[in-house]
Amino acid sequence: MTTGGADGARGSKVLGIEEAIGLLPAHSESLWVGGMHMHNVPMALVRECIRQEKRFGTFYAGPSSSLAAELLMGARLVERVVVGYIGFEQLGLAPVFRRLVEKGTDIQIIEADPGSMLLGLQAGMAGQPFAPLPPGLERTSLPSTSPGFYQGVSDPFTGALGLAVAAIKPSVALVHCQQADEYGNGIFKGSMFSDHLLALAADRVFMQVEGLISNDQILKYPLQTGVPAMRVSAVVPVLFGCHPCSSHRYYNYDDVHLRLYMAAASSDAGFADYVKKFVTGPEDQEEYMRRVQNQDWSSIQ
Amino acid sequence: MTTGGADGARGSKVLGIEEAIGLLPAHSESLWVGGMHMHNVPMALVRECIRQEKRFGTFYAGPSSSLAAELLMGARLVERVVVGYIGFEQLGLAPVFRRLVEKGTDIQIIEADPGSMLLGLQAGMAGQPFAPLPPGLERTSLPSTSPGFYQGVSDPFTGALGLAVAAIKPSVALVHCQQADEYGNGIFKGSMFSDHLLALAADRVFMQVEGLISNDQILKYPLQTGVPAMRVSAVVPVLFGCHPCSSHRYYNYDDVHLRLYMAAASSDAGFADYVKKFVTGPEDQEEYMRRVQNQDWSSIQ
Amino acid sequence: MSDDYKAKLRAGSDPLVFFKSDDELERSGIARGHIMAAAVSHALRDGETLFIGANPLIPLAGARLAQLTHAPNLTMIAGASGGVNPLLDPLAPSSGDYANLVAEAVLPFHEVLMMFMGGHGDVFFAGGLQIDRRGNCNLATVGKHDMPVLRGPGSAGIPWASRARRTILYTTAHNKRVFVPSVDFVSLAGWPTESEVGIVSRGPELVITPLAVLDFTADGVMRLVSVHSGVSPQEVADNTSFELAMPTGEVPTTAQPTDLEMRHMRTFDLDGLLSIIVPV
Amino acid sequence: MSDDYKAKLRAGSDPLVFFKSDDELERSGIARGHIMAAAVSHALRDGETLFIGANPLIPLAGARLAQLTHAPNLTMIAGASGGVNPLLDPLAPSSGDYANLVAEAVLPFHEVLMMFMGGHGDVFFAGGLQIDRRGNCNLATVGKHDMPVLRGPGSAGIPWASRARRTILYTTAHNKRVFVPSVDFVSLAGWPTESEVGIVSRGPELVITPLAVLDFTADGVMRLVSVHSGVSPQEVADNTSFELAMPTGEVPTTAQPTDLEMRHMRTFDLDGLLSIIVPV
Repeated sequence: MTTGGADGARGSKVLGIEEAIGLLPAHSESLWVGGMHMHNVPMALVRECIRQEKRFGTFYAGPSSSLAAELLMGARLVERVVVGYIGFEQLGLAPVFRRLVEKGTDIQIIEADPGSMLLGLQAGMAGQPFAPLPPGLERTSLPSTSPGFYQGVSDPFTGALGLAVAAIKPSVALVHCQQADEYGNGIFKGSMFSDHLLALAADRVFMQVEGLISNDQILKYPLQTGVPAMRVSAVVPVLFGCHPCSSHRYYNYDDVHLRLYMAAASSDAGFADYVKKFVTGPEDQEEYMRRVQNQDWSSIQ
Repeated sequence: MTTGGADGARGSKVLGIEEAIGLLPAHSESLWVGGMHMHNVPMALVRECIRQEKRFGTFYAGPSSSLAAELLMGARLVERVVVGYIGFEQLGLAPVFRRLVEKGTDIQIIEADPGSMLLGLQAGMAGQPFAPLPPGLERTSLPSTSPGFYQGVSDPFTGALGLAVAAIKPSVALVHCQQADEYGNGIFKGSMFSDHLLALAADRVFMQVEGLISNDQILKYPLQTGVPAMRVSAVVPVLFGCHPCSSHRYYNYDDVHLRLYMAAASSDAGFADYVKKFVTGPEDQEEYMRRVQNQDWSSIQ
Repeated sequence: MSDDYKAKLRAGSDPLVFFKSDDELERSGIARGHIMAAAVSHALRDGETLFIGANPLIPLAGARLAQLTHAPNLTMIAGASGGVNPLLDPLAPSSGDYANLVAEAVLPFHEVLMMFMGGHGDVFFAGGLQIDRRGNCNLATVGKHDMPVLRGPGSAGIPWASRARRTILYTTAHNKRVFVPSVDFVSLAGWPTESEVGIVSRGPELVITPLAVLDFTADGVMRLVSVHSGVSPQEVADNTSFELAMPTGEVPTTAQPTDLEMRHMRTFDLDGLLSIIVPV
Repeated sequence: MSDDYKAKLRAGSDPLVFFKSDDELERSGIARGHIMAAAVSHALRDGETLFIGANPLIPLAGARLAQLTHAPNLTMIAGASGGVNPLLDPLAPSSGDYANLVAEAVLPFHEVLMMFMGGHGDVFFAGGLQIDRRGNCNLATVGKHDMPVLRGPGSAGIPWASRARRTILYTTAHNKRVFVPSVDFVSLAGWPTESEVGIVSRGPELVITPLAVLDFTADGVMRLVSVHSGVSPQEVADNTSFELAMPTGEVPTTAQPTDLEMRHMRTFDLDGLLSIIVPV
């Protein structure tokens, strides 16, 4: 149930980025960030979470998380990470994730897989308590490595033994749509990845958009609405808000920036410098993009 | 895995209606017909199944089936029916279904509900053996009435008791898209109801369309493709093929015909006359539409 | 096939107009349908999310009326069609009607139902072939289940009513066959009886009929709230085959739709569908 | 932000070109990437459905090549993007690239993965940080799981490989760190060992590397099938830290792409990405 707006008028959900993330409590139970690999990741919202030091119990790194997982883990804002995939695909491995785990970290790592995570999310969306898994995982190391995530269950119809995961209902989802109206009807102009399902499942959805369109525009072709407004708590317009990730049909990922990030973040000091320069340093997105564009990495170890 | 076409050329799946339904064995394990209420129901394919006397073990009447269920049950081509909803919404109850059940029938009636059926279908699509249900059904008559359909299961994570249904993977699905290319890339120009999920879950999908479009047209806006070709066994262009049901954006349901059907089918003789005149009688869809249009119901009791 | 017939099909036809009399098409007055829709509207709160299933005229009209008056932030999902916040351009009799796609989003039906089962609904609308004094509803079979005297369509989405915060029942038929002491099949579970110790489920909150508005006592017994204009409490009692709890004092009359509400309803009920709902 | 920078981002950039040398950009010759893609193509059968995940260059190129030559009825799904039968306009290095949406359909990723888990895939492509002699793959951790010497990205979709009829492994790195006797973590289960009595699962069918094509014996042991042009069997052995089964007779050379195949690949590999895959 959402309300808003002056008496008699439908309330706009458009908020500034600081105000939107400011709605989150200091500590939320869980977080799932939309997009996949280096695509459609709402990075401006992620950076603002770090600026405001919002903490999360469980971070779902799936189906594939790149810079969002890196920054949140590096900033020590997450207590445990359910790992489907954390990396930069063809660009390489995730340096902060690597260093934390290889040197030992108090962040709890739950080794999982994106298929099971998405079945859990689907179950969470539909109110099912858990999701039985298809056969196939039994011979991998996953069930024995993560016995709390994967549990045995017997099929009540056949008696066959199998595995199951608990329903996943993230308390917070950050998603990126290319366009939305002020009420939160969001449009994916390219792939929707798993973000439609995520937006239907999560308790609270914060939506970053490249730009606003009118509600009239939404009404003209409702078949392309990928996220219905009823699921959205806030709409945050941010130009180039996915940078250095892509926003389908708007811009590609910035491989230069990403590679330089990966090089910098291979040391604790370099990561700290990167965060200072590109995350906590810039007072707003405009200043962030100015720094990106200057490409002055000399201050970073 | 589908093949077809001359060596070196991609095979067209476009078939005449007789040829397409002729691909079905005399008896299939199960059938799910797409559309909902009186909308997007591939009636021409259903009528052809009756003409060719194709038999089906289980018919899934959900989320809501109207004339398709009536004709298949009335023609005694189904052995058991899983009932989510069979009726004509605001037009009234289903006369054949009523008469069969109220007078006693050897068709097995499995009292179910569309929500559980769709969770079963979703599980079938994803290869899950069964679908746990959200809490809520326990106080209804459904679990005790249909103990084979609803089974108790205990949540392996919490130990809580609940209900579950087995995965549903129809061996045959009949669906209607407004448009498709010759390979079976189908477009829903209006609601897709549950047909996208159905097409992903079923073993074999037969698609009825209002008309063919080129593959180039599909490539121009792939975001609107509702059924990917890989899931489709045959594409059958039939003008007004959903009649007397609607085809979204093409034509509405024919309430005149449906009401006259409901009146006629309130007796065994009237139903037999209807079938003779409108199902087995017409040699093709053109002749069917001629008879519809003449509106001469005098031969029907 | 003639072009005329094609044109008729293409244009669509209003299935209710088919059996409408001239009298029924008279639109100037306030009909029972308008009173019921207004009662729905008054029962809704701003910001709520509504799931509306088959036979949607009354809840669709009521929800849209609420959006246009006191609840601009209300979300309604038009069942089968998947249309979210349809403008009712125009109000159409089938839940799966293409008219419901003049809307803000169109969701696949399985997602609509799964979202509802997932607990995303504030308000759910339901009805039944039978409705009993504890709010149980039956859409399956009247009489014995294996050899019923009336085979209904099946339970549709209503078994999941308890997944919504509150359920509003509505019916266009207020008579003794519908309002029975105890349903023969529970498609939707009402208020727990005294014997169901420990069950904390709530039953439906409100019942809106062509004669009256009813709710439930704290003990879960159906209670008359108000009678529509021109209907006496006795008429309601005569058409209900169990004893209703009564309000204290005189039974009030259900609020008549205001001129503004009637104007709003006429903007979307272009075919006068709300005018032809008569008590049966 | 300058318009120049905006334009650069809007136009997109090829992340591999960034580190390309002039030499690598030379396109005239047949590179290892072309041989690998052609080997993929030759392994595919008309009418099959393929699921392709992260780091998709080789399988995407091979599958498209197959469509353009001997397998016009092949369906390929470009992993993250959800693109079904992308034209590779052009071939792009990230599986989630917008370029993959010049396609016949775009499915939400969760449906892609669920369809695959549901058994709709004929062929699945996978790889690993480690691949062992029974075809087990590891994408999680090298060394002890709780304090690894190398933390990989995680298992991605590969634990579900057995849901496809057959699995083809590919890697752009053929060296002793990748080809190990036994993986430290099983992300994808290979052929059963002698001790796994009663397990009927099949392991991967084929392994395509920058040096060679390999398959598995009936006992489930990795076997050399052919070496690429310019590669000796000894070079393969030197870069594999376990003993490979060997074919009977002389080790053949992997088929070089034909002129026609090279022409096809150049129509979609506009950035010459296949030319810069070199053995590491």
